Amino acid sequence: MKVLHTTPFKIAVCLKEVLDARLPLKVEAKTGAIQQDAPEPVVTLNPADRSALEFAMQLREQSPGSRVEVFSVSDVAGQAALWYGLARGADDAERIEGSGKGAPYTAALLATRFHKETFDLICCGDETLDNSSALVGPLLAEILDLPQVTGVVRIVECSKSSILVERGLERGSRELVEMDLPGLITLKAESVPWRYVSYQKLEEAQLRNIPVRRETLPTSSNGLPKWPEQATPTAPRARVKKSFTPDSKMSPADRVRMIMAGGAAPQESKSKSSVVEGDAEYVSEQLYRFLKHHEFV
Amino acid sequence: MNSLPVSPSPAPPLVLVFAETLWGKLERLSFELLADARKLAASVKGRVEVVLFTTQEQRASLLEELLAHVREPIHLVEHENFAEYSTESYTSGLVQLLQVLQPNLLFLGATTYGRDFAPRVAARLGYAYFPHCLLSKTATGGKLDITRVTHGGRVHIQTNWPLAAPAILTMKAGVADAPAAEKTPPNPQVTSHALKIAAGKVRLKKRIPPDPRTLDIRQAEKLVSGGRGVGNKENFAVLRALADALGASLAASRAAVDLGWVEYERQVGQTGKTVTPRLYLAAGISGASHHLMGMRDAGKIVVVNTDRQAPIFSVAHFGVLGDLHAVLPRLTERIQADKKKATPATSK
Amino acid sequence: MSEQFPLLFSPLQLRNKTIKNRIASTAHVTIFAENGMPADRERRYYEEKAKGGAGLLICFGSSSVHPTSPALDWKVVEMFDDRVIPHLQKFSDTMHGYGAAVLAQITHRGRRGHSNLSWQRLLGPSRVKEPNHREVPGVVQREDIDMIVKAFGQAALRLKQGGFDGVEISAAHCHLIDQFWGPHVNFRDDEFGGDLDNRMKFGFMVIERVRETVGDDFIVGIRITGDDFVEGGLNNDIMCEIAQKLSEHGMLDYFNVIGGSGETLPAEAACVPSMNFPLACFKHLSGRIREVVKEPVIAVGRINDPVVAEKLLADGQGDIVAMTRALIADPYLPLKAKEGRLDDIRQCMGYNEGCIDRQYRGIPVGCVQNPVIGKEVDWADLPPATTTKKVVVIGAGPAGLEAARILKTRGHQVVLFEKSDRFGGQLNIAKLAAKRGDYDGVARWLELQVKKLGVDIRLNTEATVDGILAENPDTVVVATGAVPLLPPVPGLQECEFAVSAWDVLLGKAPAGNRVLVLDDQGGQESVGAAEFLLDEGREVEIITPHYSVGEDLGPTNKPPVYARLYAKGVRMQSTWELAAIESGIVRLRNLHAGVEIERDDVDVLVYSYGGQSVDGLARELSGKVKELHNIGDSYAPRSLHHSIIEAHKYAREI
Amino acid sequence: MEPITRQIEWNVSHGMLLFLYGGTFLAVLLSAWRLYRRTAVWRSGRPYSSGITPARAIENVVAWMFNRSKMPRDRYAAWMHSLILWGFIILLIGTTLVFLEHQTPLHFFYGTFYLVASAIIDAGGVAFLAGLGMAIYRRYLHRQPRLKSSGWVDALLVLLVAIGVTGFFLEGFRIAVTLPSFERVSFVGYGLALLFRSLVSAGTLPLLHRISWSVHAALCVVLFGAATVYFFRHVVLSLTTVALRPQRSSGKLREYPTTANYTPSGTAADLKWKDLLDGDACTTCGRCTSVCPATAAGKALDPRSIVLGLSQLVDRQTASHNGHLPSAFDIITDRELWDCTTCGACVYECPVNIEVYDKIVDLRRQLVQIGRVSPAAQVSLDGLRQRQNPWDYSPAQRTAWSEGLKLPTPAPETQAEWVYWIGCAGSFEASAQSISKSMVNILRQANVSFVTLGCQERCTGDPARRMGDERLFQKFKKSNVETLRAIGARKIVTHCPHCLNTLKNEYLEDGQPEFTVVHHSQLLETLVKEGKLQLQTSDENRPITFHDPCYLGRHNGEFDAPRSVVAALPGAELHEMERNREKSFCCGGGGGQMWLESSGSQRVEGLRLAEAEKTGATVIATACPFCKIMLESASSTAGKQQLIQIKDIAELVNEAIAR
Repeated sequence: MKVLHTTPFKIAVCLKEVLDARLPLKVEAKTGAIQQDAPEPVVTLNPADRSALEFAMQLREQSPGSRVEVFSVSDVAGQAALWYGLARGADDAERIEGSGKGAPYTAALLATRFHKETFDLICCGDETLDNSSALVGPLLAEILDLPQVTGVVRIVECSKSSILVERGLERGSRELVEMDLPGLITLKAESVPWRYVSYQKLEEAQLRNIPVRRETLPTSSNGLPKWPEQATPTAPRARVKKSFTPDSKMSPADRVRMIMAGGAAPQESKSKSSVVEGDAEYVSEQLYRFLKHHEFV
Repeated sequence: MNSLPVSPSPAPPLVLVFAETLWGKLERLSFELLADARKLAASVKGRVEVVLFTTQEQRASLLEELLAHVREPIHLVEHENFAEYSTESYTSGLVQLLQVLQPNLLFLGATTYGRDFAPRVAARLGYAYFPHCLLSKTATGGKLDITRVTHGGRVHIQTNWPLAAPAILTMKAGVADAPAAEKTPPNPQVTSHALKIAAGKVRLKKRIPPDPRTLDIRQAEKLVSGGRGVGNKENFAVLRALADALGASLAASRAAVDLGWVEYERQVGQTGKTVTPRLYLAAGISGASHHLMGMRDAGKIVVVNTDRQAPIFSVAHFGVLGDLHAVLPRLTERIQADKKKATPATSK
Repeated sequence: MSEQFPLLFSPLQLRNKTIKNRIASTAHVTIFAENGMPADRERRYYEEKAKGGAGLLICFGSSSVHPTSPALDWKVVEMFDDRVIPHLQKFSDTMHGYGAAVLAQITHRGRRGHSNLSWQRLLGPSRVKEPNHREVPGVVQREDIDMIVKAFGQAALRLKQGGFDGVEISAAHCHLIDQFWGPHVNFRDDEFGGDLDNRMKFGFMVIERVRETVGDDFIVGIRITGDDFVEGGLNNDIMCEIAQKLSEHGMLDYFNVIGGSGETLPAEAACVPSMNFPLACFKHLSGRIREVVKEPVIAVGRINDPVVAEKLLADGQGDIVAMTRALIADPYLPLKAKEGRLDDIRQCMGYNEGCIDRQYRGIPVGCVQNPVIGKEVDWADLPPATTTKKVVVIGAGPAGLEAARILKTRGHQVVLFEKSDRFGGQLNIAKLAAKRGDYDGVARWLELQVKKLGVDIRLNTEATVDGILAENPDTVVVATGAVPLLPPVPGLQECEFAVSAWDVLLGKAPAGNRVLVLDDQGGQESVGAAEFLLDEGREVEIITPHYSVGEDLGPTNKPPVYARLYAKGVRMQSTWELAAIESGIVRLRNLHAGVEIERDDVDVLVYSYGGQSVDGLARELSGKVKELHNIGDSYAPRSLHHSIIEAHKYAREI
Repeated sequence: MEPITRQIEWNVSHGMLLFLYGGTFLAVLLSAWRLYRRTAVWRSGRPYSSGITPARAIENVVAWMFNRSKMPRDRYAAWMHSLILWGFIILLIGTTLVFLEHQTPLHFFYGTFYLVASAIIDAGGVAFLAGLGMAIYRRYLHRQPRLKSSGWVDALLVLLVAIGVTGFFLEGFRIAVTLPSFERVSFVGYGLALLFRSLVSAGTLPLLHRISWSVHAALCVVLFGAATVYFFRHVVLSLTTVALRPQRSSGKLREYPTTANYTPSGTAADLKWKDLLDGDACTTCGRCTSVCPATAAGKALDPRSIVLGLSQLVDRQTASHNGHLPSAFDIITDRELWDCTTCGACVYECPVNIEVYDKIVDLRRQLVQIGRVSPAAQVSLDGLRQRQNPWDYSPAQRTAWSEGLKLPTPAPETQAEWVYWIGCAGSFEASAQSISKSMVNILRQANVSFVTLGCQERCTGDPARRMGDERLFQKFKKSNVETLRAIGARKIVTHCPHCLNTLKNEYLEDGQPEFTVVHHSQLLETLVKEGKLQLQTSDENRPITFHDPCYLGRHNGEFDAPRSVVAALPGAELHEMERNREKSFCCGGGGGQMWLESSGSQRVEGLRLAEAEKTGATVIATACPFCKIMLESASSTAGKQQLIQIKDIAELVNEAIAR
């Protein structure tokens, strides 16, 4: 990453402590409780959030005078994420408590805080390990009327007025985009290599008292998507992928034959292929023409 | 939930499918969404309509591709700001269109773009939002039974949602089976909508296509694949050179992988990966049944083999009876010569 | 957690038991039971699977809930006798020691079978004979139903008392429960016949009784077919309906979905799909059942590879994969897959000659590739050699390769001579026949193993007595194989249009449209050659002196082969042999009547009399080396199974 | 009869004497000042308590001088150094005697004493030169590869030879003038005198004597003046490191007291003062490097350059004027630090007791504190913090291996004799799990009452400590000690030498043996000896080699127990590898290497496997899960799984139990 101007930035990072879903999980069939298959639950700072934090800290290092503040909407147990942020070197931390559950409320609660104070850049994780909704970033940007880039996999350049990032697209494609600041980015977990935080730093951070802000949201929260209150977790059950099934109306012999042929209908003839032979020069030219005709070259 | 806006139209429920494009090409996922939308609509006696955002230049080609699969009405929004993806232009466009169409349900892909702007659309309209869905079907009482994936796939969350309350679902790619292309060209109604589309504060600087050398072969557009007939590990350089010239990725049969010539990630076949590239060039592969299973659905299959009896010829669209070591380097040269010729002409 | 196979190695909750992974061995008959009891041989056979890491073992195929179930010809476990409980306890303790969940299948085979061993009357829903065994059953009476239902409950209870984790009720392969379901078999006019609900009543009674008897803390699963491939029978649509009703009934813990049925010969062959079928050929059946039931589904049918299994799970076509034959070929498949040693997995190729086709004839189960199967008591451990010897092995066919592999593993110094440029011997010819390409697999695995072990391999090297003695070996193992046998039938030697089946597969058949294939060998070679020529568009007739063409093909191999041959227009005649060939005229003789006919319409005569040992080297070496073994076809031409067992046996003793 | 004595400082002018005494005084002063500048840097270092009393220090030095405990390890070097050292000491004493005789009222330099002293001094001179000759031979002719030559080394050798030679010359010239017969005792000088008389005229002898005396004196002054420059100073300073020889087991890492909000940066102030002293005391002999497994595998690490790097740090800081504090991290790369296996071969091998790998761990501790940790180390350390095991496995899997074994867990009503500590390798790693299973079976066969801690067991913290996260180690120490106390553990057995080392050496303070910890090799030895385990016997010979785990052998001194277990195996025929016991070569897995990225051209484990193969054994017996895993990985990489088996002694015993 290149920092073009060393003017100080004010950066906010949103963090969440999550149940480590990389470990085997169980869904209690009766209660629907999501449990880790472990003697005691293993919780961790959401990996994508850790990348957001890391990026913010690196930006601060390169532009002296910058400030990084970390925020989390959570109950007391969730302040571990903020401790981690402080241990990594964040200047300040604040925990926000409020009514409502679900990603839209989290975004709304965070927004109440950012309405009061403007940050140059808000960094979020792209998606959490637990709910995996990828909602908080875009909603927060929507409420604050900020531009956003989600799914960032690399940060290229940062200046006071804009940031240049790469976002990951489908099937390995990426695109380089520039966003005006202030704005919001969400980072993928693998976008920034993390720096290790020693246990001593964590212990020292845990001695710090983290202020709590309590916010109440109006019950009819306009400008938010509806979020279902009733949802039942279940053990995963893969969706059935259709594979070819012979019609039950066909004769048994034909059904078996189709299965043996791997799905080809009994009457289907072998595909007609044109086979060329000759010297290498000739056949390679023919092959080239075939590829050219079908626009592969 | 009583206060939720109820679709005022007495018309049958409307399921919209957002046909997503990436860099001017339709995403295959859009057709998967279409399949699910059709199934759902059928179960509630509803209708399916398709939304496409495009520019004037791309309109024709995108419509052509879309019409091969779609028989339902298409809503077209054409604007120069759709030349590239932008959160704001997509959000404002879709919000306006949804206000007109008043759908019960909107299907989007859980892609980077879909996940980027769909939440903002849902927020502006007060729609319900279901991210990362696996499945939606109707449950008893006309309710939608929605399954979404959380906790990295280790948990599924099931929710019931009244069909009357509009909702946006982003669907995982690759879980539904895309319907086959229509046999007779359907001629659906195409409605153009003139809308004001905002420009965003995020500007595209560069498109970075994936590197075929590192790309997962399941995602590759073109594959050059080798088998036991390549002879040894070193000879795979011939295939690599051709792959580079073609912009293709390298793949291999089980025999070549077992012999340690190519890494396992590149193995095609039932014991490896199932691939569906547009072009599959098989060199020195005889075509054991487990291999054929893995590549038979490729768009065009080209075979280079010395053995006329090789079963792989039975699936070939174009076959070359010859020695790959003689044929492929010539082909590579031919393509490279072509490129050199083309480069001065097109570059500015 | 295996990164390559996250789904395959994820646990699954089945009622009160967590199955540690998704790999199952499903119930199959082994013919190992002694006096109806699962003894040591059976236990050791399953212990290897448990040790190898399979999560779920469903044991004892078709074990009888009642003496009226015709099962003596398969020597199944007699679950109707309390004597079985201590055996079960010992068995389940062993399996639990490796963390495997252990279930057993119980059934009543109804009218599927013979009564000529037990002299118990056969019972069926209606008086319809089963085509396979052709014996007419008596009709199940109401009191018979009560008796059998009760017996199911008692059998399940014995399993519970014996420490098992659960029971699988068989309602597949046209056993009594699915005989009741089948509209082609059940013509009753009482409450157990008629519409589907009535036809399912007996099955529900069984399930309810079993659940009632064993209580809530015991797995109760069911095995059903997904499509029985029988005219007017239980096709996929009906089975989806049945499965849905069973699921809604809510007492079962899983569905185990096969394809086919025992009812007809082709359907029976499909039950255990041989290499004539593609891999995972019935995933669509389990997938469709899985769409209509809420319980986990076991997918079955030629799933021989962890990658295939993982894909099947990812595609939602099953929650557990049955890799039964894959685990016979290599009981350590799960461990190897978990450790990423895919190369080392000895893959089941679907021969079926060593396992199911033996079992259908009442011979104990083995494996063509894995000589240890069925002999675990003696052969499960491979002790190192007491003294290290230098051994020269001649011939890299299956026998030579297996011998080299075992010898080297045991610590001997091994030199392997092969005169051709490739491994596999006759397999290189056999694999050229249609749908037999997978024969390649056995050679591929053996080749990889001997290479990994560091056997000194000399390809393109014809072994001579001097060459061998130059190595100064302690022991020589000759595995020089065989060539096609040409018997002294008058005129055959000189006949210009006669060709061996082997040469046909090698593409050396002479020109000519009208082909007569003489099948004396009785196995794959004549039918393979016939199909090869049919595929070339020639007219083919097969005659055989035996009762049928391909007499020795097993019940899972013959129907698919016949299906293809007939579809391609073959003609077949049995009980005819070649008498002589005189000036282009082929004389055939009827074996029984002795009459002869002359045929002047034969352009090509393909003969298949089996092999003739190539044992010249063995004879020359005799007395010149300290220790000499002649193994496999060069001793006497037999099957692949013979070769591998023999190679293993001698290599173990050297 | 002429008096048996001589005129002291004969033929030496007052000016010459003044030059000698003044020069020597100034030279010593210069050396002292230079040393003082360096001690100022040392003193800026972090505290280090050696716990050595002065008496103990003297004892150490004396023991070192006379005992030459490191002698057997390199006989040539031992003789060479002894000759130089003792020669030099004798010459120094002689010179001091001359000085005393001359400048003090004491007079003793006559008669028999004179004769004896003269003879001894000459012998000392010969020894001195002979030693130097050996050094020259080894350095320049034989070219011992580990010895690095430099101008400084050359200079010192030239200087010392010159001092020795000029000393004999001046003696020779002196004797040649008068040639008293009793001077025959100065056998070299007398010989030279005869030679000189035959070569030069008698008149020039006094002049030549003066010249050689002056050159000798000047050279001595130079030597004193240069005594504390690079390389020269080891002669003096290595005595201090010898005196401060650590008393603890070499497996016990030094404490690292942490201060709040401390951000180290690799400066002298961030290092322990002893490490800075060690750097200056290094003899540069390279013995550490010659035995270092990382170096052997072509990795970046070269232990000597770590030690000398610290000396370089002191150089830079003494030369620094602008207040900029140089950092060790500018001299030593992170890669080098992460390559260490903490096998302790360097420490064992060092002739002057420098704590080599402790420095590496201390520097790692600093890197950890500033977050400069390799990605693999990070995964492992995060895994330790969050999942209590360095492999980053799910903690639920800890007991998966024992499924079906019905292992006894601590219960208040039954007090088992032993706690069997499984360790993370034995719990999570497939190839080590079979060790645990074997041990369980053995303990049951031998009717030993034991419990295991099940999911209550955690990593001992050994990897955290050796990868540099000290506080994380302290956390594990605290929770594990609490667990062990809560169940009233008295005797602990473990098959993992790393767990053994940590539990035994690093958990409890000295003199507080709340529980005793033994290695399974020790328990197995006892069980076999007491006949509680009946092993099969066999007439067939089975060649077995034993690989000494570093943390069992070198670090904890247990070499015999595992060997006696191996010897009890049926048909066992023990073939020792070239490097065995204290000199054993690491498997490459310690010090966090099990989880760190591997670098270098070769693999440590591959080197060790090759060495084992040379013995012709068909089985490598080990007594450490790490060694087993590493050697197995080497054998599978080389495709030799079938040729040589790698088994823990517990597995071998379990196979051999008479059933």
